[in-house]
Amino acid sequence: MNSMVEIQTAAKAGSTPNLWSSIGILMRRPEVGSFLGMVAVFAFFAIFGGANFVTAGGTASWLNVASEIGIVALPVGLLMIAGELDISIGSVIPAASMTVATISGYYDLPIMVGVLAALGLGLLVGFINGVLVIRTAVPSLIVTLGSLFAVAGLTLGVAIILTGSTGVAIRADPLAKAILGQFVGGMFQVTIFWWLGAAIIVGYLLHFSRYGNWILALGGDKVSARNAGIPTDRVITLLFMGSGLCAAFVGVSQALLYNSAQVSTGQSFIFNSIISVVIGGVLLTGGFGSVVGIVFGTITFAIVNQGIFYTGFDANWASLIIGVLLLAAVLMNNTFRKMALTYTPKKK
Amino acid sequence: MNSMVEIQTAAKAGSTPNLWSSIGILMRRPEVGSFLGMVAVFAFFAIFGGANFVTAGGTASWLNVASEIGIVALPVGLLMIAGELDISIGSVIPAASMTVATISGYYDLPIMVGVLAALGLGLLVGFINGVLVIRTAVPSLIVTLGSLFAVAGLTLGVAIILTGSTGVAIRADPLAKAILGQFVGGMFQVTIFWWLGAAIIVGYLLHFSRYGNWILALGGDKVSARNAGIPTDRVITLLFMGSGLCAAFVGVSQALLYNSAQVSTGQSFIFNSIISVVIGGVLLTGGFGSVVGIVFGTITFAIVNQGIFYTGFDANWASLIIGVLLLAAVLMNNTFRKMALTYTPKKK
Amino acid sequence: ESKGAKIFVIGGKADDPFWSIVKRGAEDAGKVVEAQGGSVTWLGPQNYDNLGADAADLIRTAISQHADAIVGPDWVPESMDEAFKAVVAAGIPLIIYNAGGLDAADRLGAMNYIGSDDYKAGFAGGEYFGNHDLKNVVCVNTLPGAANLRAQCAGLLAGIAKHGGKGVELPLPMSSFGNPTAVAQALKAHLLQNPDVVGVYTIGNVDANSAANGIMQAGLSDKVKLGGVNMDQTILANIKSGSQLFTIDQQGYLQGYLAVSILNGHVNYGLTVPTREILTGPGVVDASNVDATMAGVQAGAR
Amino acid sequence: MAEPILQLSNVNKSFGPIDVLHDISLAVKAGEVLCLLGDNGAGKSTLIKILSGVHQPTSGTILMDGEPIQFASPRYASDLGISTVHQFGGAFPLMSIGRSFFVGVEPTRKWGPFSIYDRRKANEIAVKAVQEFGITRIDDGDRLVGGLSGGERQSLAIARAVHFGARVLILDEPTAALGVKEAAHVLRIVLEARKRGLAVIFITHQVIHALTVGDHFAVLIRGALAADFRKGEKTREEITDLMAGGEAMAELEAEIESYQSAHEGRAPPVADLR
Amino acid sequence: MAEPILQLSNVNKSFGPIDVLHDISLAVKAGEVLCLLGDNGAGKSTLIKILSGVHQPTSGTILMDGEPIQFASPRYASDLGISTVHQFGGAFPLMSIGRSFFVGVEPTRKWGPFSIYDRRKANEIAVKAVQEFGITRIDDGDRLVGGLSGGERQSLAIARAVHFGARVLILDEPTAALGVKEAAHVLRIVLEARKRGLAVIFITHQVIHALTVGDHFAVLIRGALAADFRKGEKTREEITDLMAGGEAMAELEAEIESYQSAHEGRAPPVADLR
Ligand SMILES: Nc1ncnc2c1ncn2[C@@H]1O[C@H](COP(=O)(O)OP(=O)(O)OP(=O)(O)O)[C@@H](O)[C@H]1O
Ligand SMILES: Nc1ncnc2c1ncn2[C@@H]1O[C@H](COP(=O)(O)OP(=O)(O)OP(=O)(O)O)[C@@H](O)[C@H]1O
Ligand SMILES: [Mg+2]
Ligand SMILES: [Mg+2]
Repeated sequence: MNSMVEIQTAAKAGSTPNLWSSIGILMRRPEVGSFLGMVAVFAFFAIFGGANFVTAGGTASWLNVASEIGIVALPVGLLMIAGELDISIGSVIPAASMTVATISGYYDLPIMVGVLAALGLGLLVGFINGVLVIRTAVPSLIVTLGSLFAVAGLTLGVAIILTGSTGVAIRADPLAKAILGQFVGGMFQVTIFWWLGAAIIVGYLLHFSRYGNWILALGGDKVSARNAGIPTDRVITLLFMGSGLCAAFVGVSQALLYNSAQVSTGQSFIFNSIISVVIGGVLLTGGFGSVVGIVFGTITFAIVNQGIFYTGFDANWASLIIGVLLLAAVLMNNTFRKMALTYTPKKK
Repeated sequence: MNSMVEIQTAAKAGSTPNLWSSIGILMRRPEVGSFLGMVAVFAFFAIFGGANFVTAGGTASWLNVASEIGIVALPVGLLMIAGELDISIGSVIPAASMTVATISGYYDLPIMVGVLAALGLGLLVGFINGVLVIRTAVPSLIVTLGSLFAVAGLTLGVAIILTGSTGVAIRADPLAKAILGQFVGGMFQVTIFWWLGAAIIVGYLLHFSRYGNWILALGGDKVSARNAGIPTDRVITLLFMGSGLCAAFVGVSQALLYNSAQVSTGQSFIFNSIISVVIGGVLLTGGFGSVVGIVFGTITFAIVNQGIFYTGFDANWASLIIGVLLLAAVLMNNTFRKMALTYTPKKK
Repeated sequence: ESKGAKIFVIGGKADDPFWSIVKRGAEDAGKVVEAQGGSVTWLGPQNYDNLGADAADLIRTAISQHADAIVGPDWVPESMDEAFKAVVAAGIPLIIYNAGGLDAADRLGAMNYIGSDDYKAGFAGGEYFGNHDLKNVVCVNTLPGAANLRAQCAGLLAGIAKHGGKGVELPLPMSSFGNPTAVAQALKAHLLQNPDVVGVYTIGNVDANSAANGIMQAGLSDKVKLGGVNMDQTILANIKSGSQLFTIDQQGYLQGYLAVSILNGHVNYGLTVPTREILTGPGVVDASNVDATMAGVQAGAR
Repeated sequence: MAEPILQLSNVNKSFGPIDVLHDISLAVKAGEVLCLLGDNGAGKSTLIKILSGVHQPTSGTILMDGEPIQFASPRYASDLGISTVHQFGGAFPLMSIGRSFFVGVEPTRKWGPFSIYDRRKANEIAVKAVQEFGITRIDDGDRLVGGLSGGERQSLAIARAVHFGARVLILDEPTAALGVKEAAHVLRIVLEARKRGLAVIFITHQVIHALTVGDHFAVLIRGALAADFRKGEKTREEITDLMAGGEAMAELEAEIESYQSAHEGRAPPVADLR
Repeated sequence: MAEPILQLSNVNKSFGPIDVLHDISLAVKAGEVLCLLGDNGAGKSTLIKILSGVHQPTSGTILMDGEPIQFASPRYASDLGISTVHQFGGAFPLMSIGRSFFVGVEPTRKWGPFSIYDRRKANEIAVKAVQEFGITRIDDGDRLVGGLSGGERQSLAIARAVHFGARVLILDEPTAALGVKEAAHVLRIVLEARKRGLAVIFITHQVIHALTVGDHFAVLIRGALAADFRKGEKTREEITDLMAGGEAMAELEAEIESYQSAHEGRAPPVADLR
């Protein structure tokens, strides 16, 4: 609520037509705040993390983690902008891993079959979520909680029946591995490029296509959006399918990356993706946000999480430092925006 | 959003002044829906769980779990009604456990000292959360995420320094144990009574004292609430302190109940308490909810979670059944309300 | 007419790789139980966030269902002992397995103890590193608050110390749990920051895979050796291909199978096993015996 | 222009047990302004929501150009050239002026194989449309709607409807939040739309505004059509009484007057109150 | 009653770099209705937010009963007897009528050692207060505000302010969403409050409403006090021009008239537009 007021003020201030306004236009972009937060935590670890943190290997550390969270955070962010939440991703990821590993690892079918089945599963779960949210008017948090449990249960039950175990190995052929589960230069996951691609596509959708407008309107006021002629049901269903698809993709790529799938990975993604999105400046209540912000938010979170291991700090204090840094990054973000907006070189 | 429309319709419908209206008045209470959801899952397990589920022992299984979630869900629900979230409870619970165990177990100081220190810790964390939320205008999800990590980190770090381990044993004297950590009749935790007490107090606060009005107004529209003369900052801070206190209380009672404290207990409370509150009909976006609803929501969640152990179902499918039941309970809730409202014996 | 034994088995999460094997063992033994008109019910928590308390609740749940016999691990004695004592007080035969040791069984009045011991498992790992001249190790702990995992790390450090080496525990923040990439990257960072480390020990299947990956990315596959506890196909494949040195096996299948079989015999026929403390581990699986183990894993029994 | 564009016959609408509209029959013709009048809660907004596809009637039929039609969704109605400014909402505080102007009907341009939301064009058109309302302060289409004053927001919504209204323009209390100048502009717009041959449905509580632009008046009282007449058929006093739900307003005015005179004796002519 | 209750002297207000109010000096006396007029965005709402403790002035002083005072919070202002109906918000859709009427000043009764929110009393008073506005449909204080029509909500807010306004009553466009009948009721209420010796600040865009109740008029144009005069000192035409931001409205009206006459030649007298 507070941040909304903030933003409105920002918009008003930015629009004063004077010299100051060009800076205003830049500063009122929510991305700037997230960007500065990101720079701040990077600087922190560049200082305390020593030489290793700024090497390629150090960069890969947080970039790899960011890429996987990021691929999920993008569609989760879109959903949040549209006023919905999706926590079922937490079980779609392992379900997709297990699907590809069971089909292409345990039953040795072509890897394509497994990948497509896994992605199809993600789309299906998303579709069901969307339809349930629309039809039942139950809050999406609860609907996707239900599917979180249901998919997790199905995955476990089916895995035990089919493979007799909760973990399945998979050895992908080199091509599939190169596309989905490779370490470039021995350290950078290919998921980084997929993330980049996803950011571009989602960025296009949100900021450059007309659908972005629909999503923003939906999150701003669902009834008015429908009155304005937006096919709200379709948009919501597609957004849930998008988050199912992306979660399934992460599951597939993890299976190929680690040559195995487990029933129980993935729960941490729920929390981490939501947090990244909110750090990136998306309103938890919907209607506002940007893809660049989400990307910066994800990177900030990943840097804070992984950078700690490059410092000499006792690992027992890691969580404390993470907490303080996260807060500092977000504060930096807000404070800077406020400061920039109320500062004016010379009162006209 | 949807549920808000629902509720408004409810109110309108209920107010038609005819015979039908007395049923309307009852039916438009959000508790009725939650109550029916609860009855539905209870019936399910009474049928599939067999005789044992309805015995005292069976009742204790879900009542014990519900009582601990419930003590936290009550203040979390108040916060949600006021438009805020608190996830720091996830680390306040173990921090309080460790505090009382370290002080009164490891250092053998009187149990009172440990309990008071633990509760004070909860109040302090809540106070800091409140002040940060007010001063920084950062969304409370992020602020309390920061304190979640920070408190978890502090707990681990301090525990290792002071006691050299992550788990500490504590033997409370019989009186303290009887008050805080006893099994009544060998199966019912005393926390059930504390929960009852907390529900009465919170119910008084929300529904019978003037402060309840302030909380509802705050969640409805923060700016208008302030304009109407409500000391919003004070209310928010106190609510965060309340959730800190209750979380600390659960931590203390767990330590006494199980004669030990662990650094890592408690994370599941975040999720479970929020879910219980939402099942209970509180709007995730604030401004609406009832204590009875929260209590029913908590019980529903606990029954679903524990009832599964009384059925002969293979544990592999437990999650699936939980997911489906949760959804069914909430759907039941919504559908019933809608049905009851659009049904009219004879069109006037 | 005896209607068979109603046996309740308290264990880990159903989707926990290790516990799913224990569960398989219990269920296989349960086939006999069922043939004799009894039943075997598995009770596991939804998550490990509140382990001691949740497990104690499960024990009470079993009692309230009038179990004929109960098997359970003594993970957090302070939290669970009271519930176990209630089992014995209710006259229900009890076996402690997996955690607690014979001490717990004696203390609680249980019939027997079946299983390994976390400290001993870690200790065996430490000794294995020591014997292979890997004298500086790290124990990756993805659930830093849990007592049993901490005991494992402590055992490891004690084991390596016995051979003149040293080690540290690396506790990861909660946001990394269940995220293999985060675990891999954290380990990589630790290895880059501490170039002297030559051994890595992990406390679970998933973590072992992640750790292998982290070592690879640090470019230290030749120097840093990986060990851990428990196994699955991937881990065995890694051992075979040399990217993992060894794994400690506590043979969970046997824990579940033996506990149920012994109790079934006891309830139906009054049989008892005079051997006190039936140890199922720690055993070491490394390149020398990996092939034999493979078959068992494929069947879901190892 | 004899044939009405829209025609309602025996339309009823209930929300659950509450009947909001009873048996409404009404015709809307091209090149004509229909003023929909009535007290608070009479059902005016509900009626126009039926015409704009937001609600479906409980019973009764709607004809468009003489053919029965079902406005299944707001989108369908707007595709048929019916453009509506609803009483509440319709503004998205966190969206830019340009984006909110074109919500649902965004202009796009090609960029290679992609069709891109044409921000510049949207902003230009939106700003131009709003400035035509005399709100010249708005010159940046990237400003957020939340930063506009109430009157500015209202003007934006009307400008949008006028821009997209091909055949029917529905305005629900468009002048409520507006200043004198802006209100006059809105009236001018309505007349302009009529001149262009659109059918306009105009809801207002201000008698003067209704008299200024209306050709055809329909009065709702408690959900029923209490009067349906054309310009000149009723006096201003009669219309005022109808708008007040059929109550005679004379005594009220007398009351106010007596306060006035008791105090200072300088009340304005009573009729002006209307 | 010579001494003003509230007096502003040289009050300025900026939001960051935007100056919204320049150097306002104004006096509000007991038993008098001050009409605050001005175009959309002129600064009217900002000015009354300063008087009700929502905003602090950037510079300048406020005197109450001749003493300098700082309205540090809305609560403080309302404790001093200043009661405000803001233009937007103020309604809590998911709260009951009784609760929302008494938000912040809930009536309580003793129940043993506890003080209990007196639901019955709150509902009773609230319903009575609203019914006095002629909204007799509302008879259940437990209904949610979200279920009321716009006019009903507005009446509720005004009834609340009147009920709690001990010395100053501030109404920001109270009649905007109201029907003819309800608007007349509001004007009556304003006069009634004046009679009881309250100072009333009344914001409206409807000239007639202003003329009906106003004793004292202040016109804001782009944040500055453009005119400050008493009843009878200016003609209606002059006031209308001032309300339109100082622009002559004559040409606009001529324009509208020409549309009218071009079409049918039956436009109402132009002056009525105002
Ligand atoms: N969705 C709904 N559910 C139930 N009742 C409704 C709904 N929408 C409107 N109503 C009721 O229908 C009646 C007519 O409402 P409507 O909004 O059409 O009035 P109106 O004539 O536009 O009034 P106003 O002049 O105050 O805007 C009101 O009593 C209102 O409470
Ligand atoms: N919090 C704020 N931050 C920045 N600018 C503001 C703020 N509040 C108001 N303004 C600006 O101040 C100017 C005056 O606004 P105000 O709401 O006082 O106008 P008004 O006279 O009440 O107009 P209306 O008749 O449309 O209600 C407007 O241009 C508005 O955009
Ligand atoms: Mg209306
Ligand atoms: Mg205003």
